[in-house]
Amino acid sequence: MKKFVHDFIVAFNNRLNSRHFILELQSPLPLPEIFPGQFVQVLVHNSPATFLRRPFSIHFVDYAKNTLSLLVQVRGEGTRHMGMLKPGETLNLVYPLGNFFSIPSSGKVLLVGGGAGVAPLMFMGDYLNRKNIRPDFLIGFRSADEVSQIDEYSKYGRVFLSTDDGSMGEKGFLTQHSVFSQSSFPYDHMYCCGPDAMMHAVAKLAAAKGSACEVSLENFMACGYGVCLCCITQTDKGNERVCVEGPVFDAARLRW
Amino acid sequence: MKKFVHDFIVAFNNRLNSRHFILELQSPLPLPEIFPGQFVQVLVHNSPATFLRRPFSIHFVDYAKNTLSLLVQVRGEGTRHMGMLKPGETLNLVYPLGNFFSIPSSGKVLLVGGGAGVAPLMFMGDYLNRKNIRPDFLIGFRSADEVSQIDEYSKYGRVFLSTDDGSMGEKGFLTQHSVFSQSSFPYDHMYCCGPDAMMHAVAKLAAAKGSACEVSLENFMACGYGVCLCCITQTDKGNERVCVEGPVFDAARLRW
Amino acid sequence: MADLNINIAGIQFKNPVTTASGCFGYGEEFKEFYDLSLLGGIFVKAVTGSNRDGNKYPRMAETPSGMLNSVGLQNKGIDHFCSHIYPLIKDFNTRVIVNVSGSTISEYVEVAARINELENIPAIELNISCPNVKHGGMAFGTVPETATEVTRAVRDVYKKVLMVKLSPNVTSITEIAKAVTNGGADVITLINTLLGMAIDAETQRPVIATVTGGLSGPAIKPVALRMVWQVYKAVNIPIVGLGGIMNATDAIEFMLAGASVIQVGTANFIDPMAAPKIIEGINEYLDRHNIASARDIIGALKVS
Amino acid sequence: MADLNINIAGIQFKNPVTTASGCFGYGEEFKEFYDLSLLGGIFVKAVTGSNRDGNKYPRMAETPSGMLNSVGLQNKGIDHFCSHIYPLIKDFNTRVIVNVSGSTISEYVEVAARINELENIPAIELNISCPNVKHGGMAFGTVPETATEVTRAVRDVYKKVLMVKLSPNVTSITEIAKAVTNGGADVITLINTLLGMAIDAETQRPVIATVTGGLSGPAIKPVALRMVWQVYKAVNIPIVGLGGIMNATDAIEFMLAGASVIQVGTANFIDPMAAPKIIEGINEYLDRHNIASARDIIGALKVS
Ligand SMILES: Cc1cc2nc3c(=O)[nH]c(=O)nc-3n(C[C@H](O)[C@H](O)[C@H](O)COP(=O)(O)OP(=O)(O)OC[C@H]3O[C@@H](n4cnc5c(N)ncnc54)[C@H](O)[C@@H]3O)c2cc1C
Ligand SMILES: Cc1cc2nc3c(=O)[nH]c(=O)nc-3n(C[C@H](O)[C@H](O)[C@H](O)COP(=O)(O)OP(=O)(O)OC[C@H]3O[C@@H](n4cnc5c(N)ncnc54)[C@H](O)[C@@H]3O)c2cc1C
Ligand SMILES: Cc1cc2nc3c(=O)[nH]c(=O)nc-3n(C[C@H](O)[C@H](O)[C@H](O)COP(=O)(O)O)c2cc1C
Ligand SMILES: Cc1cc2nc3c(=O)[nH]c(=O)nc-3n(C[C@H](O)[C@H](O)[C@H](O)COP(=O)(O)O)c2cc1C
Ligand code: FES
Ligand code: FES
Repeated sequence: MKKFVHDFIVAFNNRLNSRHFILELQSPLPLPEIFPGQFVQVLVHNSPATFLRRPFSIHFVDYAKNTLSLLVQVRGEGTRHMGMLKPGETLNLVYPLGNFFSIPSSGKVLLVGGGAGVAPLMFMGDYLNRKNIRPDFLIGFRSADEVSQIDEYSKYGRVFLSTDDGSMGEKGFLTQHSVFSQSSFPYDHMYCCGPDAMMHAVAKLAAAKGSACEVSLENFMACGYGVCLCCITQTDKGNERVCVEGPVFDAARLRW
Repeated sequence: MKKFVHDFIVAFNNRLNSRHFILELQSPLPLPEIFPGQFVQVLVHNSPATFLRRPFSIHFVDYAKNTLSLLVQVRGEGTRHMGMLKPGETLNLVYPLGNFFSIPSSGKVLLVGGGAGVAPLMFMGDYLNRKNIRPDFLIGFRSADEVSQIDEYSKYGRVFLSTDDGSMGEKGFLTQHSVFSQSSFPYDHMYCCGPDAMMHAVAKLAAAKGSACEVSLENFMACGYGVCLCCITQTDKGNERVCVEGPVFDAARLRW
Repeated sequence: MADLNINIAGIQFKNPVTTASGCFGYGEEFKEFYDLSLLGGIFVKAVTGSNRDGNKYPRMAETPSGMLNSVGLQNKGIDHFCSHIYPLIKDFNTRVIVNVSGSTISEYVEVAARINELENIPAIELNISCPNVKHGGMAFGTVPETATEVTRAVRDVYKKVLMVKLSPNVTSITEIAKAVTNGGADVITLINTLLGMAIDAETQRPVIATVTGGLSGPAIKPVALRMVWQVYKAVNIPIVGLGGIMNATDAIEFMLAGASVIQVGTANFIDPMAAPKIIEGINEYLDRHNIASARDIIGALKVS
Repeated sequence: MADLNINIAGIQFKNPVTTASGCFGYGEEFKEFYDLSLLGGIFVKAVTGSNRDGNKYPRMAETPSGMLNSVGLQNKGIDHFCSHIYPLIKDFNTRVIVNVSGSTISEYVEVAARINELENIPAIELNISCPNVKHGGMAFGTVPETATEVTRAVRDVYKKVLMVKLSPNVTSITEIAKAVTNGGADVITLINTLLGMAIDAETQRPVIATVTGGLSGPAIKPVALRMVWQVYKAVNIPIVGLGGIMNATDAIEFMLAGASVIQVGTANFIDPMAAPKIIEGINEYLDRHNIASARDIIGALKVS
């Protein structure tokens, strides 16, 4: 798949809450076809402490506006500087990178995301709708003040919500949500993205329920397109590159 | 002399021409007493390629507004980034550094500057006026499109102008200006700042004319306040630090 | 348009810009960014005698103007290389050189002998400088006697151009350079990574699984330049220079210090287009300075 | 508020933060920024037997996340130090330690013997690692035998705490560390600068007059951390760690790797307030992690 490196123009920088923001980035060139689960590598040119690029899932693609969006959680210097970008400034991306979620031909779909892990699910929801599949979402946040974009997700499917402190939706971790305690589990396919511990737990639940489960792994990456061999994860085939053979893996194949 | 390290707020960034700009910087604290010829060390925090601070002469001090100004010529990455600063942004300075021009008790004064070397002369002109001395200025530019602030200098004294290409003022280098060909040279004190070659030539002229001459040296500096010993120049006393024993030296003392 | 051709040890490079081993895979991935035939050459990832899984994850840490890696020579071994990789790369319209590693002298010899038979590989780069393996690797490159020994053993079986890549983790780089020259090296590559370490103060643990790893990127450029210059003055064989080259100016600095050819390593991660941009930049520099050929700047540093 | 006291080789430091030789003058200049008694200690600029003018200008170059210097031990010699500098610094309310350099063993011995008589100097730091002088300096610190020899010679005349500052430009830092330990060192300081070089591509000349110089700053932090950790495991005497420390997090990394005390060098140039900020930051870190004493993090790196 052909890859590109060029500047995008910041169209919007939308603060969701103190820790999260969405960057809508407009391409000066027509966007190539992009699939849900793929990511970009961002050059944070205004942050002296940030030498390597930073990987971010593609949160949404709007071909009409020729934009793609990133949903970013502030963690360190790189994301802090990205959060200060203003409309009109530029951001250099390498994209589109990685494999993508498989698109089921039939069956019921649950998209599961926690924290900034929800990022690729919006795009996946949109994509599935275009393939005439209406997924359900199960989204976990720390608390009500971090809950955002529920109306957006609702466009693409039903939304279940949980917060760690119970301030909105069901109380507790995602994996304690009542969708998992239904007598007959309705989902044939689960797609999950979030912190490692959460993905582990979700994958375990999926296996128990007999549902297929794909997870999108986080990882420390240097290149992001397969040449440095820094980003490996152990699978049934040995060490595989998360940036090329992943970031999306069938959870059953992982030795994590 | 007590020194300070803190953020200033950019009040103005005034482009003079394609290569020069003036930053007016407001201090959140009352400015200490500052003398003409002193400099600041600037932290260019938004330029990944700029590790060390950059030294700049103090172009002007306005105690009423509690601001100091820098006149900056774009040379490399550091100055390029400084040129992009917008009002409201901050700039961290170490100041006030170095020694300063001596203030004569009597006699006629000529302030000579070329290019960005004019920077400290505005402040010196103002200072001398406050001491009831009206200096003359001899200022050299590359060409008319770089000539700027003549009205400002004129507030403090008579202005002689030269441009390399003759597009404004007298044609040729500063040192070829007709002020130096007067039958009886009227100046007792000269203060000079600019490229090394120019200062050499001016110092030579001053010696020939029997005028006292102080020059403000440029130099590669690491610390800017006397501890690294990187910025030395040879004088009649051996290696002296340009950042502490200078930047202003009696030209007669230099072995350059 | 200046003449960018460089000939070292009989190998013609269409320009002095090549890509560093371990930072360019086998070139496949870069086809998605640009035409590989633009490049002077490609140094492919280290090949060892048999399959190696490499080190545990995490394998990298970001550091000021650089990074640490502890990939540890992950590769599928020489058999797989000959049967599966060579067919993919043998017709690249650029020089393809294979980086050869091992834990024992006989492993180096075995791999070199096999590659000697691959028609379209004009040279090997003997990696006696990998800091990320428990046995062999850097150990061969830090003692003059063993450096001579492994070079000579490979020289005996390898009939094409023998390049030896040195470790900067030594007291005297010129001593090692002379040692491999005595062993029969045709070309010296400088430098591999500096041995470094990163710690996560919050977890109080090393950032990478192997604790120490190899430091690369602009942070090491001053050390690399110094070593290229020292070796250029000490030995008479050509030098391939690298270590923190990010742009054409950096590349020119290495050539001035004495490198005939340069490699782009970590810079590929920051900008996949780095190598072609550097080629353009060198050309622009030569034109601007009215220098007819890239050859004219090799070792041209004015020291007075 | 955690306990920041550190005692090494019988010297009590009120906190582990000191300033590096050559990066703090004799402390005078910093009085204009803050109260020196905040500091754990001050390592003053190298003192030699007689007056030295140092190297020619230019003496520095900026490099990615670092700088090169070639100051070359400019100082007015031990007589001047005793008569003019010592009176100024002897009553600083912090530990003042003198960095001692020389071109010959007898010069080191002479200077050390003189400083032995200065009551308020509890220790010297033997600089056998300066890369910026033609004779002596680093040459003493890169060969185990000479490292032992110079250390032992000084040990014979110097009765207080003997620290020896090592050069990172060696194949095996642990070998040198053992050599100076055998020579009678009480404390090891790690690291001095890496030998590097910078070139101005436009003028095709070296940036600094001596061509090569010493690389310092964050660029070298991974190498410094690695050496501190290696030496911590190899010898049983305390370590003073430095190399690219810019903030409290860096300082804590060095302590976790095995340093009892740290030095702030190049960081002083970027932020004259760096050292007091680091003291505050270490305190904040210890409190946040519920660690009672700074001593508890020395060598506490969890490697499993
Ligand atoms: C394929 C992929 C997709 C991603 N998508 C998103 C996304 O859509 N939105 C989002 O907010 N983040 C995403 N991330 C994570 C994001 O890359 C990191 O948060 C970011 O690199 C942190 O940069 P920083 O400079 O702010 O933090 P740093 O200063 O680099 O690190 C701050 C802290 O975060 C941890 N950290 C940094 N990078 C990673 C990483 N890659 N994996 C795990 N922990 C890390 C560090 O250990 C450190 O504790 C993704 C990561 C990968 C690999
Ligand atoms: C005491 C003092 C006062 C100064 N006052 C002013 C001033 O008022 N206005 C102004 O515009 N500039 C002044 N300068 C020069 C200014 O410090 C440099 O132009 C600036 O540091 C360049 O930074 P940069 O990152 O843009 O360029 P870099 O990328 O660092 O360098 C670009 C080019 O400029 C040359 N250069 C950089 N710094 C210096 C230097 N210190 N001396 C000589 N050549 C240098 C380099 O060799 C290089 O060729 C002063 C310098 C000193 C020492
Ligand atoms: C991720 C990574 C993997 C590497 N793998 C190899 C290798 O297999 N063989 C080798 O000789 N050098 C290897 N190197 C070293 C580089 O080829 C190069 O010598 C070093 O990174 C310095 O150059 P740079 O700063 O331009 O990256 C590797 C470097 C990195 C960063
Ligand atoms: C300008 C300068 C001068 C130095 N002078 C000395 C010196 O006289 N004696 C010495 O032992 N080290 C000297 N050093 C080395 C530092 O003390 C320190 O070991 C080195 O810079 C690494 O630490 P840093 O990265 O924190 O600066 C000097 C360093 C610099 C930058
Ligand atoms: S990040 Fe380089 S191979 Fe995946
Ligand atoms: S710049 Fe450090 S002493 Fe002058």
